[in-house]
Amino acid sequence: MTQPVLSIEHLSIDYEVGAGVFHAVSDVSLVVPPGRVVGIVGETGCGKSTLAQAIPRLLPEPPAHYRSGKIIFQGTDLIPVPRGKLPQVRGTGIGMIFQEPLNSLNPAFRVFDQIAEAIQMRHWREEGILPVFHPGPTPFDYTHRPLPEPVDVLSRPVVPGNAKAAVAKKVRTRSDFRKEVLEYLRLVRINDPETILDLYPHELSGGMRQRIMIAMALSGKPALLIADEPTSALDVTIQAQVLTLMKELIDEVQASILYISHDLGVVAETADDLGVMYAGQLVEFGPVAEIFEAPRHPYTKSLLRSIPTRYKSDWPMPTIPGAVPNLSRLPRGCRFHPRCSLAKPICAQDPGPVLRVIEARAGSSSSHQASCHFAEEVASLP
Amino acid sequence: MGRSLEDLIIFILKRFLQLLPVLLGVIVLTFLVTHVAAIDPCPRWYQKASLAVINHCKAQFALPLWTQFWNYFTQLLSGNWGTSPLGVPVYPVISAAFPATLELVLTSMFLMIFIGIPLGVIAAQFAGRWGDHLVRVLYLSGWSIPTYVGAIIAAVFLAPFLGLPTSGEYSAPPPFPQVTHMSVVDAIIALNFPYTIDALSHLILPAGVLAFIEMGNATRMTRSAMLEVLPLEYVKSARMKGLSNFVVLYKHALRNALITATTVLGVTAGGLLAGTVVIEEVFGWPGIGAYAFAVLGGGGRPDFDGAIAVVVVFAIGVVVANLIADILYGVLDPRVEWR
Amino acid sequence: MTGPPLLETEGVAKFFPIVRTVADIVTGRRARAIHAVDGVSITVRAGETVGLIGESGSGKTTLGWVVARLHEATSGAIRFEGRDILALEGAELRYWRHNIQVVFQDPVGSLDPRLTVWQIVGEPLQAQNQMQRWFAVHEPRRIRRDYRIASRKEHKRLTREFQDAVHPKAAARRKLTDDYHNGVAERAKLLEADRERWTDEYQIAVRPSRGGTPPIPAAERQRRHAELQARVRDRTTRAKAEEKRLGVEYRAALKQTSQIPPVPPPERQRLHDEYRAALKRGLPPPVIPKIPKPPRIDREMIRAKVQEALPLVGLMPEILDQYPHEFSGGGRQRISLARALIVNPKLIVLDEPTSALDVAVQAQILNRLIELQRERGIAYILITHNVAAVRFVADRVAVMYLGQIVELGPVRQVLERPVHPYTKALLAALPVADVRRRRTRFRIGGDIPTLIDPKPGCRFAPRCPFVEEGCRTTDPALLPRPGAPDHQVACLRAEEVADISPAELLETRPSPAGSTGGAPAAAAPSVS
Amino acid sequence: MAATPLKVRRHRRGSGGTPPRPVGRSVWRSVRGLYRVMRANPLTFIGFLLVAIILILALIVIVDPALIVPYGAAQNTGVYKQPPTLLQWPPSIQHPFGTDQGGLDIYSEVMLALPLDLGIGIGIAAFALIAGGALGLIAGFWDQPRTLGGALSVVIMRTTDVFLAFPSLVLALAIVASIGRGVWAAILAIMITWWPYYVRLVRGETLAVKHLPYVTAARAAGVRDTRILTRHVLRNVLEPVVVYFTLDIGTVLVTFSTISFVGAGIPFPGKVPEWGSMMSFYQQNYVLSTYWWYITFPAIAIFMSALAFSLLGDGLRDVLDPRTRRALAESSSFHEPPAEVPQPAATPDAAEAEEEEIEEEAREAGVAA
Repeated sequence: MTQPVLSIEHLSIDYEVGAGVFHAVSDVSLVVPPGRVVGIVGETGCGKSTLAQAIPRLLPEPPAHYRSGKIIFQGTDLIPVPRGKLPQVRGTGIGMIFQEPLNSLNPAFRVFDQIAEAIQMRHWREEGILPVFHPGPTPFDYTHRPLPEPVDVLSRPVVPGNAKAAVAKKVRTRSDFRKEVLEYLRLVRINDPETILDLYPHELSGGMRQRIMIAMALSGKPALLIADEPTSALDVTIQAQVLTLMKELIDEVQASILYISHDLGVVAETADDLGVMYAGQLVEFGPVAEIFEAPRHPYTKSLLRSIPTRYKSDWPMPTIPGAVPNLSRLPRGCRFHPRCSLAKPICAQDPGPVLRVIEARAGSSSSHQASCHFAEEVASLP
Repeated sequence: MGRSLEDLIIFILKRFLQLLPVLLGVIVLTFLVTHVAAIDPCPRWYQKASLAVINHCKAQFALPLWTQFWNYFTQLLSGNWGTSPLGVPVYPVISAAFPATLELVLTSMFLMIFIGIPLGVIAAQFAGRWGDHLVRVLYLSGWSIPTYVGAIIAAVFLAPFLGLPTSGEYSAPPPFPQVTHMSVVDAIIALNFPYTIDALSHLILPAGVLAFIEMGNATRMTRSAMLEVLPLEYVKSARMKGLSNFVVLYKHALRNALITATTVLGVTAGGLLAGTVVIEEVFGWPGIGAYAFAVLGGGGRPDFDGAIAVVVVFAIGVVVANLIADILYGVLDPRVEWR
Repeated sequence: MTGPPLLETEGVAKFFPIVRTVADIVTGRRARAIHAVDGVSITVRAGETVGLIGESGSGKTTLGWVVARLHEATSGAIRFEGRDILALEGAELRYWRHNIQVVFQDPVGSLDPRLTVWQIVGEPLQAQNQMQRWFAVHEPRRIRRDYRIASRKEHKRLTREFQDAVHPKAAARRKLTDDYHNGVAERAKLLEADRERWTDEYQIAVRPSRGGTPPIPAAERQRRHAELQARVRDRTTRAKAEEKRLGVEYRAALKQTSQIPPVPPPERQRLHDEYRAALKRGLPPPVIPKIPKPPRIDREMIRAKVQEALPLVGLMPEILDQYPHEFSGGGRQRISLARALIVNPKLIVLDEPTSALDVAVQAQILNRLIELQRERGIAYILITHNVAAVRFVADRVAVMYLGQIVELGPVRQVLERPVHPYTKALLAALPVADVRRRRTRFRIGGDIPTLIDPKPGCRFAPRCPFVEEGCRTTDPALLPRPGAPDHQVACLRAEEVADISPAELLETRPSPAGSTGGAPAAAAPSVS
Repeated sequence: MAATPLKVRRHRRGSGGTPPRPVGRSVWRSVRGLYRVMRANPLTFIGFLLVAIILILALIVIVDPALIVPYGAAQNTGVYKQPPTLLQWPPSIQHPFGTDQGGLDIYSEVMLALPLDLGIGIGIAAFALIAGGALGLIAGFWDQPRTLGGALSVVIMRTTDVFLAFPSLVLALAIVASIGRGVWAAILAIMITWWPYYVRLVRGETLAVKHLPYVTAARAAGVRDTRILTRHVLRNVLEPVVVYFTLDIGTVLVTFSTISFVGAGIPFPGKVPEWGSMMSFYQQNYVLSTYWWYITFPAIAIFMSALAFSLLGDGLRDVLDPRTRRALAESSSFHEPPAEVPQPAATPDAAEAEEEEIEEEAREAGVAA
């Protein structure tokens, strides 16, 4: 049994703003096992982005407030880590791909400088020039899934905290960095990396920028990669290109990935396990195939049903009545019950079982859970 | 993409071309103010001069407007900027005074950049908290103190306390030739160490006061530009590389914030130049500001030709500062195409 | 759906000029332009929905704005109910605007944050009330003015006729000259038409028909091209000869006219009297319709009307005094829709009405759109990049790429049996919520290129997997497919690629999620 | 400053068919709102208080100076209501700011100067706001090249550039020098140099607003240009301009006093005292390290009034500028929640049952079942 790269336990995050308290994330538990892709889907404002940014502690902390729970990364809880130590986790521990390719690259620096900077940070940490985040009691097992064809840049040297002196400090020239950056650009299938290197982000198209963002995140060789809607802002054909690239990289890189998206189609194509979020809660979690075949939460079911594949003659399209509740005034009981067609009186009183996802094992039925009183009935409905 | 060296040259040339109509406008406006709007100016301008001079002046004003403008315009362009009522030619005086003012302004700009901008970053970093409030009170105070009050406080109360001199460029006339008319530079050229220190000690107080008073713009601009930049995703993605907070703030965020902040340079230059009028007078600095105070101020020695020259020189100074800001913006922001 | 065309565009183009700077003029760089929309012809009938689908930079939004007269077209013609709307200006344009309304993409930006719901929704009502009052006053005036202009024309015509009658020789000479010039122009037109027809014929001919006939070999193709060129050359020579003949005939006829005798004085007098009488009779006076001037609409009436309109889009009438920021994205888009509906337009341009919304809300809005169309017979132009929305709402769909329509046809035909490679790519690119069919590779590479002064040739050629040499040089025309006249495609190899399904642009593999976690997937493609 | 959050709440509550709340509660809410704003932005609040105090003092001096000016009420007649008995005396209980050699009570002089200085500051800034604002609106709204409006716009902007090239103090001095000394000359001089900033600002804002979708929507509805200008553009441009105006009052005050100080303004001692000329007079005629109170108190008066407006304006800018607002929200739990969280509804009311809340929510969302 391998230790999960990331396990979130009962995490609750509030935003305390002038007008009140917004429960952005409530009691979410989930596990990212090594080498697996965990997808999270949900509508706007369901807390998925908050969750993504909460893991590397990117949320600005006065309005955001970690009310309870743990974010255990490689065996260590990140919430009590002081701010000054967070850079040790970021980059080499957790990498992140952002949604807006327009904004996620610094407009004032060339592509080369931005990627080289990330590589530099990794080298310094590997060589012990900068402190390394203590990886925790059990080192992560990188041989979980054999590489189909080992790629040189990705053979990540494991640097335990006490082996600093073992690595020789090496002086790197600009051309060394150039070589390394080029390798990463080739990794993300950029055709003409030598030219791209010296360009500024605004001279590149959205798809190209997102590839560079991916290269940048990978160049830190993170153990966990968080992809926050990496393709949502792109055009359809470009999205397909980046999506297939992501999937190829998933196979090559072997990093564990947390993949956030609002698009069911996208997660269906990428994720191994899937979590569905609604109004700050994780309402269903399980292997992606099972969720698509037999959803156990009414919300997931109606979400799947409202994927529009109809013509005008099939009017009307099925919808979920009502609107997503305001996160500062959540309904009592199950948060979905005011919109649920299967709601019974108990749903307005009792929120239903909270998911206790410790480890989702592929194929085992116990790993598919839903936070609904009538999960079994929902699954058996047509 | 339009950012080669030739493009840069074209870019700068173009900015120069765009300058010309503004310069012409400056000259015309100065003419309007000094010739057309003036109500019986001769006795006032030439208070202490002889009757012959006043009559000559009156005759000049009696000429048709076009002739007046032509005379004025050709005089300006030819470098013959007239003489003061006491018979001193204006041009040499101004050309000697200009470097001194430049030295003062550049020094205070230097102080402003190296103190004001980091203060702006600090304010943005602690936005809404005490660090921010402190910085804001500081720059708003500078903003709210009239220059002369600042200068007087510094000269009368602060200077004795710090043991700094409050008048002139040097304590004693320098034994070396004043090549550039910039006190510190001249001393350095002459390799005269004690005089360098002496010149610096004379320079620091006026430059410091000027910088403190005009710092508001730079700090505020930096602060609001930083506030705009900090929530952007590229700052988060820089954090996600594992960079320290300092690098994220001063390399990634400030680099972009500065692009916006350069636009303030032009405005600041105007403020600094205007500030020299009072500062140089109070600190006895032999620059254009003091000259302007003398020829324009109510209690000084009125000097018609000198007044025109001073106003035009100040305006050109601001225009050139704006030009530099504009070019700097183009150079700093890679998104600007040099075309 | 059939019916008279409500809106017709003909070769509409919109270029955004890139401002020539001083340096450009000095360095002699010529003026460049962004070709946002480049020669689009499309028809919308009453009560139908035409979907415009394409990615960013396809010009779909620009086209929508041009049609609604929010951008000025660079060239081309737009007719609304048979009337040229590009000629409308000022108040006439503002009056006409009640016919077409627009729902904008950005649910936040399209509502003025400082106005309440009733003010926002009531704004078109108030403006159009003003315009109706203007129309009531100005329409009779316009008719009278037109009558005056027509009378003046009639006066001129009668004078000319009279002069021709009294000076038969001059009249004859002028008529001969006119005929000659007309004849030359007409022949030039015929020549141009022939040339165009043959080029089209050539294009269709080189494009082999469906049903398995092998593609035409290159040699044959070249032969046909040469044939075409010879034919055109031949035709041009013939046209030149004919022109010469016309000239000879014209000069001969001109000589003949000298024999025409002048009109005798009594006859002259009679003609003059007749002319006088005709002038006096003049044109029949126009019927000036009595247009009732509607009363000025006041605050209460606007509120009442808005209150009536809100339930149409699924909003509660009580929200009259709320501000836009109090609504979610879906609510704001409903307000936008109410604003468009309130003046009873015949056509609504829906510019990405649901792109900013979540799936569930999107479905609610789309349902409502169709319901409204059924109730009121409004026509829609639905501009979107969302295939699902177009599929559900549209009757016909036009696929746009870089300012041009590449495929146009009934929605089922285009989406189920797409012909143009770009349409196929677009459909293949959609992520499918099917866990068992995961895609590994997408065969459309490259980025969407710039629209600044595009080169000739098919604009999709640089990315097209089926590209061949001719595609890079010849502009494909939007031509109907054989056997399906309402399905038009702009592709030189349309019939060759027609049977390739979109899925063939992908490679799929079985889901690894179904298998146990450790198994390696199919070998990933090599790096670079 | 308190306006934004309060406005939001009022509209929310007064709508959607919910019955109006009791007055007491709304007062309590505004007090709480004020407190929140103050806590989040104490500097702005201090600025607000200072401005209020200064305005009230000025008003008192205008209405009846005798209320707070013991020694100078009838000064312009040359007769003191109560002439000071001590000459050249440092601050004391009778003369909190001291007296000068000529027998003037400095406290009274400083107070008497308040309405004039304040009036000049506000008046000149207001003139610049109106003149520059109007030109900026025109230049920004009708800027299509090759039209009459476009040509006008170019002329306006070039003229503005020329005026902006002069440091306002220097041009003002030149004007004063050419038309003579005096309060009107000084006022005119600043007026002429002050408006170009507003042209720039308003034009920039107008250009930004003009291309927003709601303006296009109004055009599509057939609304005429002039009405779009007043109804949509002007309203949305006003806010940043008024903020700048507040900030500017302080700057005008300081510049005017500088002009006076340089000797181009109002002569002192004369009919009406003015801070700048007071200081100029004392500075030229006395040794300030000995008679420090001559100059200290007028200086403090200028400083405090300028600072008050600057604090208020600078703070308002932060509150109203959406760009800085977002950053502030993230760093100081102010106003707006981060992007992901939906707009805050009203403060949750503990008294109301949650079910009711949900119903109201649905009503507010305006979605019919």
